[in-house]
Amino acid sequence: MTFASHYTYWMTILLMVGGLYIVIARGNLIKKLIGLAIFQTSVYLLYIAPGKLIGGTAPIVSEAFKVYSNPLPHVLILTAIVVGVATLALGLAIAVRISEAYGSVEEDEILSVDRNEVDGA
Amino acid sequence: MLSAEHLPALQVVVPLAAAPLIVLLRRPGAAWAIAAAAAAFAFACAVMLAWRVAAEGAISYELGSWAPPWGIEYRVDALSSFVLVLVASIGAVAALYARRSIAAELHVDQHYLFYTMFVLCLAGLLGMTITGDAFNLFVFMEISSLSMYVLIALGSHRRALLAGFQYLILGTIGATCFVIGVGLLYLSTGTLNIADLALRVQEVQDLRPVLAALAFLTVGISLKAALFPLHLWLPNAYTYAPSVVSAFLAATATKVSIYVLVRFYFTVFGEQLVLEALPMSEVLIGLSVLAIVTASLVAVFQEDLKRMFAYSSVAQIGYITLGVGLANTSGLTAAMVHLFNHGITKGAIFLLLGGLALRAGRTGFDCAAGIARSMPLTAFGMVIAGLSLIGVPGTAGFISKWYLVLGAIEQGQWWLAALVVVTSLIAVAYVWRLVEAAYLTEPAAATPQAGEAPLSLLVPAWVLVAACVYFGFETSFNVGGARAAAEMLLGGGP
Amino acid sequence: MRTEIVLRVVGKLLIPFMLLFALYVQFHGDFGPGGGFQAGVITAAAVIFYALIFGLPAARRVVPDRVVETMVALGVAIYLGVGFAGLALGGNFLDYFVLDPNPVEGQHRGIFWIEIGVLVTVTGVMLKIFYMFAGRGRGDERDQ
Amino acid sequence: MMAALTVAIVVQRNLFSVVVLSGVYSFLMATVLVALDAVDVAMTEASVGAGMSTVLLLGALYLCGGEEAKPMQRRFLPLAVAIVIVAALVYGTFGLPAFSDSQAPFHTHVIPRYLIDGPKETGVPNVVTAVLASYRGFDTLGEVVVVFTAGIGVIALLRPRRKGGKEKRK
Repeated sequence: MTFASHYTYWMTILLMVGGLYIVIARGNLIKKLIGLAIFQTSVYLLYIAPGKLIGGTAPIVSEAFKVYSNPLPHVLILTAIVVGVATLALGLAIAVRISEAYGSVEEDEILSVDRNEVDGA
Repeated sequence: MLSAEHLPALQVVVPLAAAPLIVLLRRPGAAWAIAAAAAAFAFACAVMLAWRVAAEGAISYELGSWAPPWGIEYRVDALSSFVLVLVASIGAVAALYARRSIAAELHVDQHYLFYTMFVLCLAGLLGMTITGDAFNLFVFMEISSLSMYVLIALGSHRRALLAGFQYLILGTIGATCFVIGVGLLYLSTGTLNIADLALRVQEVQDLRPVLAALAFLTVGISLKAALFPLHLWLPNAYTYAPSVVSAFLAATATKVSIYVLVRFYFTVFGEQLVLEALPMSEVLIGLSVLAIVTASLVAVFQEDLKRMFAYSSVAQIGYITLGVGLANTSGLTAAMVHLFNHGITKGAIFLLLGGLALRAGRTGFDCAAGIARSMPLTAFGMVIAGLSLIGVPGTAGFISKWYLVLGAIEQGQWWLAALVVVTSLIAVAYVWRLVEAAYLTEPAAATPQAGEAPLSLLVPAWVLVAACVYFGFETSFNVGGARAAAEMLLGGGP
Repeated sequence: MRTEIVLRVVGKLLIPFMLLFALYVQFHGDFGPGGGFQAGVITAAAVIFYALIFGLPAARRVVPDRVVETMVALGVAIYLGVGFAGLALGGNFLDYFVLDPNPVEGQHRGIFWIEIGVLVTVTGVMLKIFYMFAGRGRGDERDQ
Repeated sequence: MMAALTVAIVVQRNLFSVVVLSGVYSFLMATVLVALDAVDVAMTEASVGAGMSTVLLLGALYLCGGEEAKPMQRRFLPLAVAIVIVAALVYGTFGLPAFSDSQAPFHTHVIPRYLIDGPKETGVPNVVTAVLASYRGFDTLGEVVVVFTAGIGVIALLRPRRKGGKEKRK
């Protein structure tokens, strides 16, 4: 095991954690969604990077090539990308509604608005 | 042309096909009719499948006629057919109930959108249960979750939006963790088919990626299942969602996630790997105990009925995972039985609360004051379901607690058995608060004196209440099914 | 609305090419990278581009909301239809082999139709989401 | 490069620049994917991640306002979670096959049939398309339904509802 052989995994992990950190640590709803998107994107690398074979080509079969990269992860990740953008769209839609209802997309402010409401009632 | 051999596909595809149909027609009345028909069909399908599985053993269905592991396989065995029946029956009841409830809670323009989401959610949950492919499971998990986020956010209070958003964030993290877990498994075995995975995981030389996968799958699914301490999204979601959605989610969504957890633990990894390589049993039992105690205590101090029963759900999920953690036949049977019984009990409670919400506008404890007089059937139904929640003999809840205690004693864990009994007393405390409010409190003068909930709400709710009592006496279906499932899981291999 | 002549001319010139490219991606997916999903996004992008240059109402006239919503559902229906066709012809669900006497030809046909389904739904959804977000902003402006 | 961008996104507080940065991030990701031979995925990521998501995010920013407030004080918890996850993942990766190891299980199981028989059985030389549309066609159906769900969900959430009916919808 060398550093190079697992380099891709570790880069993936770095991205993953960066994304997750944004989601948990940030209070802005939209920024949370961006973090979430990065978190999901990093998973793409986890699947696809190991499927690459040095000297291989894209999995489009023809006479000229013998070695191909693994196509199955590509298929799975296509699905995952779609899921990611679907989630993003829905999340943004809810965020827009929240900003209309509360006048803010900061988690702290929204919670304090709610708390005041309870106290006032 | 649609012969019985295609039932596994139709089980999921018919509700799925209902969704675009509803959007194309766009008429509120037609939307309800299609959704209800699809749900009823799914229920019939699930019952027939369960019957066939009991008679002939597991059924495998190859989608697109590609043999697994190349294509996607649907696999119905004792466990999944059992969960299918639960999900489909709650779906059918909720669909009946939705008509009146949604008419009151949502704008008429949104009705067809609501029913679209509802059938999608149903199809997603059924697909999660029936599939024999790990990645396909993820896809259907996303279908059900995305529709769930919307269903929750459609609640009338603006906090429903926040609840939906919270759930979206946590749910997506959970799903992504699940994908990471599946990815690690794929990298170390080269397959995605669950049955094939189960075989190949045993041959993997280096266990480290498998264990990491186990950890990620556990975290991911626990987030979805609202396993303590990852339950933070649940109380808000249940409280602010439209009533019928609360009932449907409480009765099915978390249950299906637990099913997935059990499936991965016992079918894919096998109990030796899960229980010996990592202290999963201890972790699960410890977390379950914490969940039961804290969530029950928190439930006692809630001011809103929906919220109270939401926390009670977290506690009840603790009972289920406790059974899973025990990992012997009685424990697993208890987990499966409780999965079923708690599904119908909570379903009944939330449906009845929906009636209250319709009449009183809210579900605070103050609204419940004196409802025994104005809404006798609702109040009585809630008491029976509450008794089942506690586990009083003669109700469904008793059966599951009974097996749980048996399972704990078999493991020699007397203190766990005692704990199950003691924590039931906490449940007595919160159910008693409801009884006190409903029967012993004079209705506040300010509360509008509304009559009984309409029949279209009461009938579906009482079907479930009746089921709570019925399954307290007649246990051959649920205990029998659960035992078959538990034996299959522990028998090793699918 | 926007009156920049350059934008309008360039836009008018570009949009047909974008649509053509989308078609290429759609039908060349068998041999090169591409397929229904990517083509759907490109098609939607062409309309969004149109909306950015000529304004949202203009785009809504060209591709009305109702059409978009129908497209959203229609694509899924086409896909499911292929699945049911497999059932009706005696195969399993989504079985393409039975779609034609020659199994390979049947596969081809199945893949072709489901890619169309994907294209229609993806285009519809992307457009719909864009309309929804963009339309929302306008409504608010008018209120203020 | 991508790592640097992620850090920038974490630090940057102006949401507009964050959105632009995440668009750049997506393009970089697409480039990396091309290098890894995943051309189909790269194309999707470029059009969806860099194109569509950015448009959506900008639209949402326009509606919600663009400046992020101060970060919250509780920094310990997220860091702890992050560290635990790094530990679990690094532990897991030690057992994974090395980069470009053609004997790894996921190159020897299942895949050969796709590559060898796929073109013959389906008549489609692009194996990704063949697997996507045929072998795992049901996944793709699920994918389309996910998109459909998102579309209908956005309609359900954002459709303007005016009680007075002044706002006429087209």
